Amino acid sequence: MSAAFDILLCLMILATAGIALFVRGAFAAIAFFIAFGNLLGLAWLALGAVNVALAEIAVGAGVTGVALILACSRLFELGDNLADVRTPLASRLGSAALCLGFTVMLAGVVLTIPPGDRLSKVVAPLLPGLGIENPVTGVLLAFRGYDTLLETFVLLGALVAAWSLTPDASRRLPPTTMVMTDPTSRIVAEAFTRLLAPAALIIAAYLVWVGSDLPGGAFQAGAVLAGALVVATLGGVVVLPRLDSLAARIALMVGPLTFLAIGLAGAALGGRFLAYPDGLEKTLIVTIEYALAISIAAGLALLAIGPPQPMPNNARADAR
Amino acid sequence: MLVEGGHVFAVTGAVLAGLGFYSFLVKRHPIRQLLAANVVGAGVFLMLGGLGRSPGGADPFAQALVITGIVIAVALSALGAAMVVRLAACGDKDEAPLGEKREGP
Amino acid sequence: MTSESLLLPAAVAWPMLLALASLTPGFRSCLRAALPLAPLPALAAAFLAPREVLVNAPELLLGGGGLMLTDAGAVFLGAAAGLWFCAAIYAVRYMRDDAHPVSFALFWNLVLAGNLGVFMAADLASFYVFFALLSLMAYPLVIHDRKPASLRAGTVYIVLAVIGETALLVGFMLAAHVADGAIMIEEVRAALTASPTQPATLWFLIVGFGIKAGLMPLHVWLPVAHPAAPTPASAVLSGAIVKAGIFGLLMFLPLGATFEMVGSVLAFLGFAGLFAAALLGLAQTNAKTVLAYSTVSQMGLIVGVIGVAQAAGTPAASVLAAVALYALHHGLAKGALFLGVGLAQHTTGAWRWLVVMVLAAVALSVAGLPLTAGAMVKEVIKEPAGALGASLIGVSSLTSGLILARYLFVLPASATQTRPPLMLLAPTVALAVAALCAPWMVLTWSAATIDYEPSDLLSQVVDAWPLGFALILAGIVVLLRLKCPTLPEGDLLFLMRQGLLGANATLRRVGRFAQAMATPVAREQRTKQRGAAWLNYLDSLERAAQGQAAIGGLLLLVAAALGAALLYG
Amino acid sequence: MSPLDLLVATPLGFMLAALAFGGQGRWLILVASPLMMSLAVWLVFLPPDAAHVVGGWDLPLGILLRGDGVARVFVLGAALCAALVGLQALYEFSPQSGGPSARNRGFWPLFYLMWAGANAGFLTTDLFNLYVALEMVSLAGVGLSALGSLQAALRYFLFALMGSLAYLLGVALLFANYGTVDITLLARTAEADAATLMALAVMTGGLLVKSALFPLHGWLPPAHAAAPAPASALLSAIVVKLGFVILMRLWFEAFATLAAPIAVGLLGALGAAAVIYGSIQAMRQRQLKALVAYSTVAQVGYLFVAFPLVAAAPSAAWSGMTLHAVAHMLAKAAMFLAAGLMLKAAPGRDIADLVGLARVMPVTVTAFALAAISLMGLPPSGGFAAKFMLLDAALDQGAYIYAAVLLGGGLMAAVYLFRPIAVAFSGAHGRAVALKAPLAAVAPLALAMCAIALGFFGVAFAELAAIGAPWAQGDAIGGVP
Repeated sequence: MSAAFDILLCLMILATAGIALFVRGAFAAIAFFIAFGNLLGLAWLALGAVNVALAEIAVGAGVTGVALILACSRLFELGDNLADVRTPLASRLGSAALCLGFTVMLAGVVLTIPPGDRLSKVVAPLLPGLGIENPVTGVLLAFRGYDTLLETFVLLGALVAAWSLTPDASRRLPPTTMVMTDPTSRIVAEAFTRLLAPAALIIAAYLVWVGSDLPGGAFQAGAVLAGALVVATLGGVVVLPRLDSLAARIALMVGPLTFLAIGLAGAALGGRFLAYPDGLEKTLIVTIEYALAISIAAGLALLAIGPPQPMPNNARADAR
Repeated sequence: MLVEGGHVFAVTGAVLAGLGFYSFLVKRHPIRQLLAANVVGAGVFLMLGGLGRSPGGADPFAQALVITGIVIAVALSALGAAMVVRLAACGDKDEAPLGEKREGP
Repeated sequence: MTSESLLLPAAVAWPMLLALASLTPGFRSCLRAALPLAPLPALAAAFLAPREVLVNAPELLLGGGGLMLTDAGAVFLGAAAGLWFCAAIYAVRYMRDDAHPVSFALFWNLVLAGNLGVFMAADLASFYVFFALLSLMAYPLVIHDRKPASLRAGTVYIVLAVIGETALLVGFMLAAHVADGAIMIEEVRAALTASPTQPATLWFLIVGFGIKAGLMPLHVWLPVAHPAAPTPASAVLSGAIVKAGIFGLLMFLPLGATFEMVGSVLAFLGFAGLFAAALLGLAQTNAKTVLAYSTVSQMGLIVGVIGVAQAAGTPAASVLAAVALYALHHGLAKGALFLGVGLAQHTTGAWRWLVVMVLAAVALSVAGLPLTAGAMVKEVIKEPAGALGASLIGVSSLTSGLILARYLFVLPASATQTRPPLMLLAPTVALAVAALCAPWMVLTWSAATIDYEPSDLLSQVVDAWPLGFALILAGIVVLLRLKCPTLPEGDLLFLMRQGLLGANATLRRVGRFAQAMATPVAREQRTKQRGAAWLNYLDSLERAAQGQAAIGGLLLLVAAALGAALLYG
Repeated sequence: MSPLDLLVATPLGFMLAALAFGGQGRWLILVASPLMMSLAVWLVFLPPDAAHVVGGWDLPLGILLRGDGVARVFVLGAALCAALVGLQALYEFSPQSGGPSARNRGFWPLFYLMWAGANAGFLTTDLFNLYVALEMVSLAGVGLSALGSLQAALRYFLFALMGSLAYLLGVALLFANYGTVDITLLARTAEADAATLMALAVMTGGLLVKSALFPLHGWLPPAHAAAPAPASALLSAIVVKLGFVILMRLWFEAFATLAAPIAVGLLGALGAAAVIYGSIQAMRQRQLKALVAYSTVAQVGYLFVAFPLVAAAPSAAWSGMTLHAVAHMLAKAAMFLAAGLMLKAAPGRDIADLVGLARVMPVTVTAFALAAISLMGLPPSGGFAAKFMLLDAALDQGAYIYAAVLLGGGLMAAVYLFRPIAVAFSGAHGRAVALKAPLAAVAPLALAMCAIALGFFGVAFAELAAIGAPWAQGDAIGGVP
């Protein structure tokens, strides 16, 4: 039964992926990509990885989807209709042969590896020492805390890189000038946001809190908050701050800074870099998670919305 | 035997990676290529998850790697999208192109 | 380690220090004044430093090597240091109005350090490093005045220098290989002597050193580069730097073992250069170019002797001492003659006659006038040169005499100044005196290795008939006001350029003819396309590598190839 | 506290500080440069077996940081480059420079991010941690090259993305197969099964993109040619080297027993092709920065020519290979900085526009020429010492083809690098205008001098690079599957 479900799910995943990759229209492609992300989330649930499922749906499908949709609509506005240049048949055939060979080899190799849980036996005995029960949180914030620390800086760096593309003229603008113009949908979005925002805040706080014991955690919470922020911005309820405003800077930096400071404090107190002092593990981990959730929310929202766009000429005239 | 473990998902991941690669090769628009890269990434993650599956649940270590990977992927995708939009908006012209004469301080 | 042996590192470190100092702004005012100080430690080392004592710093370069002064090295070192010293004093005055004093001082000192280091290096790595320092840092000196002609000369120079460096590197690596990884020069030479199956190594070494020593036909850079440099730099280029090539040959060729092929080719090239260069030089109008050809000719003599010795398996000791003595005389004399060119520019009237007399005395010595140092060194070097070599050397007095007469004849004149500046006169005369005296002093010191028995005066005078003949010829030319034919500088180079231009024109003519025969337009386009076809191919290759398909496709292909290799390897 | 942690944590702290201070953040480099240099020197003088796991979590769960010889020399080289390039950038990205302020501010956080990422990558033995470090460096690289040309940056981005994914695929296969991604553990357990071989192949493919080996170099020339000088310097010096270091760790440590001679030979052949192809393209370039960029393609080739030599007899070739990488780091950074200054003074971007530049900016042209000496492999320079060691190894093994490539590459480098120098020295009446920033030439000159000085310390360098080298543990590398 469950096997049949798995196979069906996988077929659906492949189908949505195929459509997302090869459908002609760009918007349709992204819509199917989001559907593909949600199905992947289901797959992760089927694999028993609730943490990843949450992250995949919120971050992988949600935030990436929003970023791509916004990018597409901006490209349309700029006159780029995302038309697909047909590659020559020979090149397509060659690519197909190459990729088919690659897929067959990869699938064959994958089948030689017996599936199995390799490290939970190593992880489990260490968790009581940390005072938390969710092994994934333990890996993310303790055993592989170094990876996670560096990864938060990747997020921050991506944001800086994206924003340094902005021309100076539009730097004074808030991150997006794109607000829904259709009055009806705008009212809907506004009303939706007013309901959603508090709920999202609560859900996020809860996700972080339970993250230490149950599935959840900083990334998932950050993604939920980011989603709320994006919707609110598109609805015109919230105006995201400029990157060089104090609020934005604090929100973006509090997570990495807290993480780095606690890591260095561990080293300064005689332990190792990123080692938590005895007894304080859970407190410190939860502190880091809340700080990270704020920064991730701000970072993902700003990334998804994209840097401020130079206004087209007619829009600039309207603004006057 | 094939079905008991996570092989179904792992093989699906492998096929996704292949599909994504093919799409990356034949699609010329950078947004579509970004999409393709995301599918390849998702395929790799699914492979990792599928091969980390056991009757008792999924390998927490693999889960953590995947979460880290997803966040990096979204950061890169958003940066890529921003670059494509900016390129379409302004062409390849920076405000102070290289080679332009500037007076030093 | 005694304090005297510290003179060796000091001899190279001190000029490098001065070079560094020339970069500091506060030092600019006394840049030129400090030039003569640079070779002083080396001069002291040539006289005082203990021989055959290794001074090393194991941390530097490849480790295990160091500096060591041999007897022959000391002669070369002393000659070079003396020449550099005089040329530096000369440069203080001569370069007074120079536009780039910093660059002159910097590269002067660096080349000096390299030149001195070559004569003291005990291992391959330091020898190579000093040699390269010498070769490469001389480039800025060649192009110092930045005139188009100098830049062209510099390009020829640097191209040949880099080719020479590469050949030398290969030669050294192969030699070290033959010597089982030993890098001390003595061990390497011993290994080369013992293994007669390594002529390839020798050829690389000969090309590398031959370029520096102006061995025909690798000499093309010399007649263009030496005249291009400022006069004091020309003096050291021709007097001291060229000797580095000779010294290299002496150090690395397995003298004492019999390599007939290598030796004969060297001897042939050397003696051919001895005459050919002198004759080519006769057709020059620039005094410095004439001197440069004379240098090629004289170096040909030395290489010829080395070649004969190599072919005959003459023991190294006798060759070393004789060649060192000859090189000492030639270096000092050629330095004096080069400095004389600049001096003559500043002199008229009676002073000019005096200067010309001094230079003529030096020139006669180089040509081998009996009783002079020049005749003595020729006599000494005839010993290892064999019978044929000895007679060739004897006859070469004719060409040497002619080319130096040509030099005196084309010396530039000055219209303004009558009295030469002391700072120019003194070093020239000092070098001239040193050229005439120093070989005798060295002869008395090294009596153990050189047995020089002066023959009686009459036979000496009789033996000097070619020189007399040369003087008579020169006299006839002057009296009848005959004109020498003129040739462009850099003989072979010029021929090569002309040849290429000619070939190009001919090809074009042939092409045009072919076009005329065929249907005009289509053919023309096709030839054009075909001519640039491989360039177009490179362009499309690069476009493909940068293209979208390359991003994933090439990656997969490379990975697949690697995978296959891993699987079946 | 250990430099193994601080070398990563400190630049990350500076990144945050640069963001916090905004426009004034650029002055932080004056503190960061000496601080990072002293940390790098501290690392060099650590005891030979310096290593620890982050946070005290043991393998296979945790991440092992290790200061072996390779890490030491590369961290030190990167610190020298980044410190001096940073000082140059202080001038290049000042508000007075006239660039857009977003660009001027964006540079600094990305600069520190790249520095941290590079150090993290050099020091870690964890393949997934290396993935994160690789992404830090690539992301910063894309961001920096976007400061010059978006088109080129986008192409670089797509290349880097594919390279990362290929690498990640390999990491996933390895983890699934062995339950660990630590190099030291893999070295003990690796077997020649299909999964491992495929992982090694795709990871190598991905990393070859990152290290710009022909024919996967397509992203490099446009990105380098268009980026501002300090960014090009960092791309050539640091970004390319990180990929290479990971490849070294994979082929000579983790999977040393699987590295079949024919596979290593394939890498060597690609390297030889890169030397020839890059040199020919460099000769054909009309623009100065494009020439320097193609020279990087050629120089990267040398690193891979050394692969088969190391695999056959590591001890000599190993030091030659690492020394070449570090010497290229310093010399190429110097050359890009010098070229940037020269182009600012010259009327155009072509080599022909450099006429008379030596008169106007002698120090800068000298720095360019010194860097060229090291790149050509002429003595006395780091490039020469490296070539000497590699050539020695090649002749020792009878690999005459590689020896010929090494020598021929040097000659070709002399040809293409001599061209701009000759033009700069020629002509009295160029249209170049002197920059009003005399101190700007200090950084390229210092870097070039370091590249030259490296040649004098070949032995000391070889000893440093051999600390904890995999072949020093008594096992021969390669050959035996």
